Amino acid sequence: MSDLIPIIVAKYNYWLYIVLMMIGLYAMIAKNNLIKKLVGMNIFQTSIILFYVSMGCKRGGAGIPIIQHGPDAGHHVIDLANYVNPLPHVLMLTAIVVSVSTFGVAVALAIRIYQRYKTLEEDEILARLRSK
Amino acid sequence: MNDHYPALLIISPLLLAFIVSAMAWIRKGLCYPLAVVGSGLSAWFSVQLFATVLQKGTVDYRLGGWEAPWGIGYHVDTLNGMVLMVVSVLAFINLVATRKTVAAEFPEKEGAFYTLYLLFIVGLVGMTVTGDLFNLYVLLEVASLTSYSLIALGGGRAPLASLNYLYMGTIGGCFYLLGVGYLYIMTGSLNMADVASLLPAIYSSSAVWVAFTFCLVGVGVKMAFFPLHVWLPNAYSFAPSAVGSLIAPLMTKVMVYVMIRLMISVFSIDFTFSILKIGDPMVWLSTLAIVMGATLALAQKNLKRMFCYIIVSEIGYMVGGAWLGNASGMTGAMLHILNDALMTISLFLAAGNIYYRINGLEIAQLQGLFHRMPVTMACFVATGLSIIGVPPTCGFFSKWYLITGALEAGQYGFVGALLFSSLVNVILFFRVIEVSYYGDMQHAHGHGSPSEARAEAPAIMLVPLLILSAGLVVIGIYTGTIVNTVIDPVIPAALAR
Amino acid sequence: MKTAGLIIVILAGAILLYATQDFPPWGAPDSPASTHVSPRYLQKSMEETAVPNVVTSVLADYRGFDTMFETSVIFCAGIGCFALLRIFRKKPEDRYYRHIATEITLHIKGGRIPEKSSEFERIDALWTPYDLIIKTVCRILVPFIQLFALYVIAHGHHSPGGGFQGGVILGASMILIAISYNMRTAIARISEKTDNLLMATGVFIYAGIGTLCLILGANFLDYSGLSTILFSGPIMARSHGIFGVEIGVGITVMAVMISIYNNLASEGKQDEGL
Amino acid sequence: MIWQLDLAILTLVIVTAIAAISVKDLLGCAILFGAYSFLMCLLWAIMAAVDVAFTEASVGAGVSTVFFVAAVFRTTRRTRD
Repeated sequence: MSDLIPIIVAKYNYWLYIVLMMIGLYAMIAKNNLIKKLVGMNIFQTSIILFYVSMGCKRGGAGIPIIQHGPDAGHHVIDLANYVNPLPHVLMLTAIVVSVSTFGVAVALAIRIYQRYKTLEEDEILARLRSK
Repeated sequence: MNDHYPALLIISPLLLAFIVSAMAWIRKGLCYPLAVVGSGLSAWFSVQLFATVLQKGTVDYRLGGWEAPWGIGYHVDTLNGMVLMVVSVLAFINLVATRKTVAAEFPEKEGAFYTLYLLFIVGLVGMTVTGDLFNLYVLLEVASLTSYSLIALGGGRAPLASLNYLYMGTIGGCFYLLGVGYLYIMTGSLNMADVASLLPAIYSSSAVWVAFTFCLVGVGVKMAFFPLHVWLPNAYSFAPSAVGSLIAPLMTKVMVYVMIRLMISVFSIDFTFSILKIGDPMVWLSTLAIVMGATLALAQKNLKRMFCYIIVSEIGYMVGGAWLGNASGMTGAMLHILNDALMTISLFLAAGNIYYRINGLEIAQLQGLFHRMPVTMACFVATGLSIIGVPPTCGFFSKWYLITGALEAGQYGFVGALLFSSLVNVILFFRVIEVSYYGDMQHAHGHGSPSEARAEAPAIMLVPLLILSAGLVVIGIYTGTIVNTVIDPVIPAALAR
Repeated sequence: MKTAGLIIVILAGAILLYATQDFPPWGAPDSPASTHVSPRYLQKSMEETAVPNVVTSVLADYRGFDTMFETSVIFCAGIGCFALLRIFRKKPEDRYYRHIATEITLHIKGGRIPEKSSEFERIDALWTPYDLIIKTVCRILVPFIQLFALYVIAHGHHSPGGGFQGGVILGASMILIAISYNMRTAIARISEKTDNLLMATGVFIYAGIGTLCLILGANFLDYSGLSTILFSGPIMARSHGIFGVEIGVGITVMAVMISIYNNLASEGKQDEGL
Repeated sequence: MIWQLDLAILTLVIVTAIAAISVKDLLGCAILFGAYSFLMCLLWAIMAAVDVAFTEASVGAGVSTVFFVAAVFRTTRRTRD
């Protein structure tokens, strides 16, 4: 048991991101309401962002990636262990922007669909299409 | 100036997109000319870039002046160059050809339409030219987001089709992003060349094949590969006709290009074929894609929907060819990107012309069309012959390479599927030709109404179609040159053994 | 659908879970992700760009090209929502007015009272009586929110934040006005035309700075090329270039947030909102 | 970074995610989604990703929720699942 804990601590973040991803993907595939699918899509996207951010972080007192500099404008040796990896953060800023853009367009589409069919349930829309 | 072609190619439509969107509020009349300028500049630079690549070999460009693994680099070889040229030139031709339908369909939102149009070009061109895995994702989203909006402009069922496309497309994009994340965590790099040089040490790791699988599934969703194609027919057939003829030929082809780029430049040929051993299943899936696409196309009563299922089966050609694992198959797949883009855009432009005149695309409505629109129908027949694969049109040659490759690889099922799909295409096109040529013979008496008279589409819509149809034959004739100068240099040595 | 979905999801999850066994442990400082490319950013950011916030320097300089398309993506979303929802039809519709002195509400079918009338004010169809507290608090808060947003944009070099976050906060302050008062008040501050022009201007500033570098002889987005017109060394030129770009991002993001909200909340009529 | 705190918040995130997709009212879903985003933002702040956390706080918990509520206002709260 005692040797299991290091393994769990070493990986649990990755496992839980997968759980989150599965929740999101399941909602996208199985939910019937178009807005619920949209929520699933957002959970899916944030889970990926969580994954990227997790791989950037460092144990052992690493701080935020802003270089501390004194009056000498920072011409000293920078200890990498003090700062987390900034690259995944940069990538994920972009991914968040993409996800909010997709969200905006999807909501606009949902409103257009509601204007036409007066419902957001997928099966009701399909039934209405078939009856025509 | 010469050194900056790869950047200019992207920023000319990008800057003009912003100007067009501002002009929509200042002087509406300028939107279309500016869009033509943007698209035309992009096409011109891509031709120049391709010429440079052919003369001097691959071109590298460092954006922001940072060297490759740290900054974002562009890497253009002959395959890139060809796809770039196809994308930007076809987008330009389509922009010119669909002027009248756009003006008729969205009189108030022309500015927004052309902004989205230009940004879509930016996305596709950027995806093709980039050498960075994450940059590819961002541009993929630019192209996808614009295509969702463009498709949903169609009215009627289009928003629903577009929302379904959005869900599928986002799943695809996210899967690709996950794959890139798995690559990044294992290698620490995002640059394609850099990742390729770091990967051989960890080929045995499970994370690498999972990364590849997820990238492949993601790209597969976006290119509508067989089990993941469900969004395509609705999205493309309910889209406005100017949008259908833009997105249908280009989006899927660029995604096929991305798949080939991942296969040969990021994960090497050794990994994809020798270590992973998924060549056979992929070819079987492609076989299924071709057969199912062709069969479903037979069941369609609407011309555009029929074309959509033809696209599904053509995607099967290209994916199957790329996964045959020999040089002929890969050559066929690359050549078919060029040919299929041309064939699809001619089909959709012809459909757009027909729709412009008779306001419907049900096959039953096409009666007597040969007499009313002879030029459009002649182009339609030429394209049909190319899709069937009749020499000397270009469709014959790519199919020839594909069949040779399949025979070399011993994939007789794939050969059978190719022949079956050619046969089905014969039936499909002759059914349309029969209705439109002979369909009105029995009703001809007493039908001298004005609607039976010649009513050809306007010249501005007809000339691009004629150019494209001529292009089908010209490319067919010059296939040998194209293969020698463009495709052979990029076929990896590991395939040619 | 539910079972099929469950099977797909479990399959995908299992594959991903299986692959985690080869991952370096979570947070390991010696993982490839932390040792291959990123150390250069941490070590050289100050020297090469004079920006202490490494995220900002990577975002706007080393990988500035990504960020340009990130801004384009949000611009696409703004234009997309506009194209999908905006309705220009000017047919007369029912309107509600309130006589200020007597608080009598008028429902006028297919007509209108002059907008500038001092006796009447227009109200939403789903109108609830004014909530003085909310309106006053929001009106007092908005300038502070905007000041903070400008600080976030301007101070992105030294602290978390930057053009994107600041732009969102600026946009949110306008959305707050639209929610606490009504949409017409917010549109009177920033009209639709201004908003759309700002949307294009912001990204144009970004791409324009990049093109300016190209015209001055450097590569696209290589801000060190700006040193000839900024009269500063190439490193400070990079820092200033990043700042210019952040301003562009801020403008676009603000305008897009306002535009998307207005179009969504009024279903494209730009008239009555939440 | 304190991994126990991280684990606790991560569990809460998963709980809110499940709640958000299973609640039978879209307005409630919008608010739960805002809570989810905010917890996510905390999680990233713990992992020292301050810029990402800042963005998520302003975008995910802020503007996205507003868009969501606007959409619910213009469509319907009703949902069957």
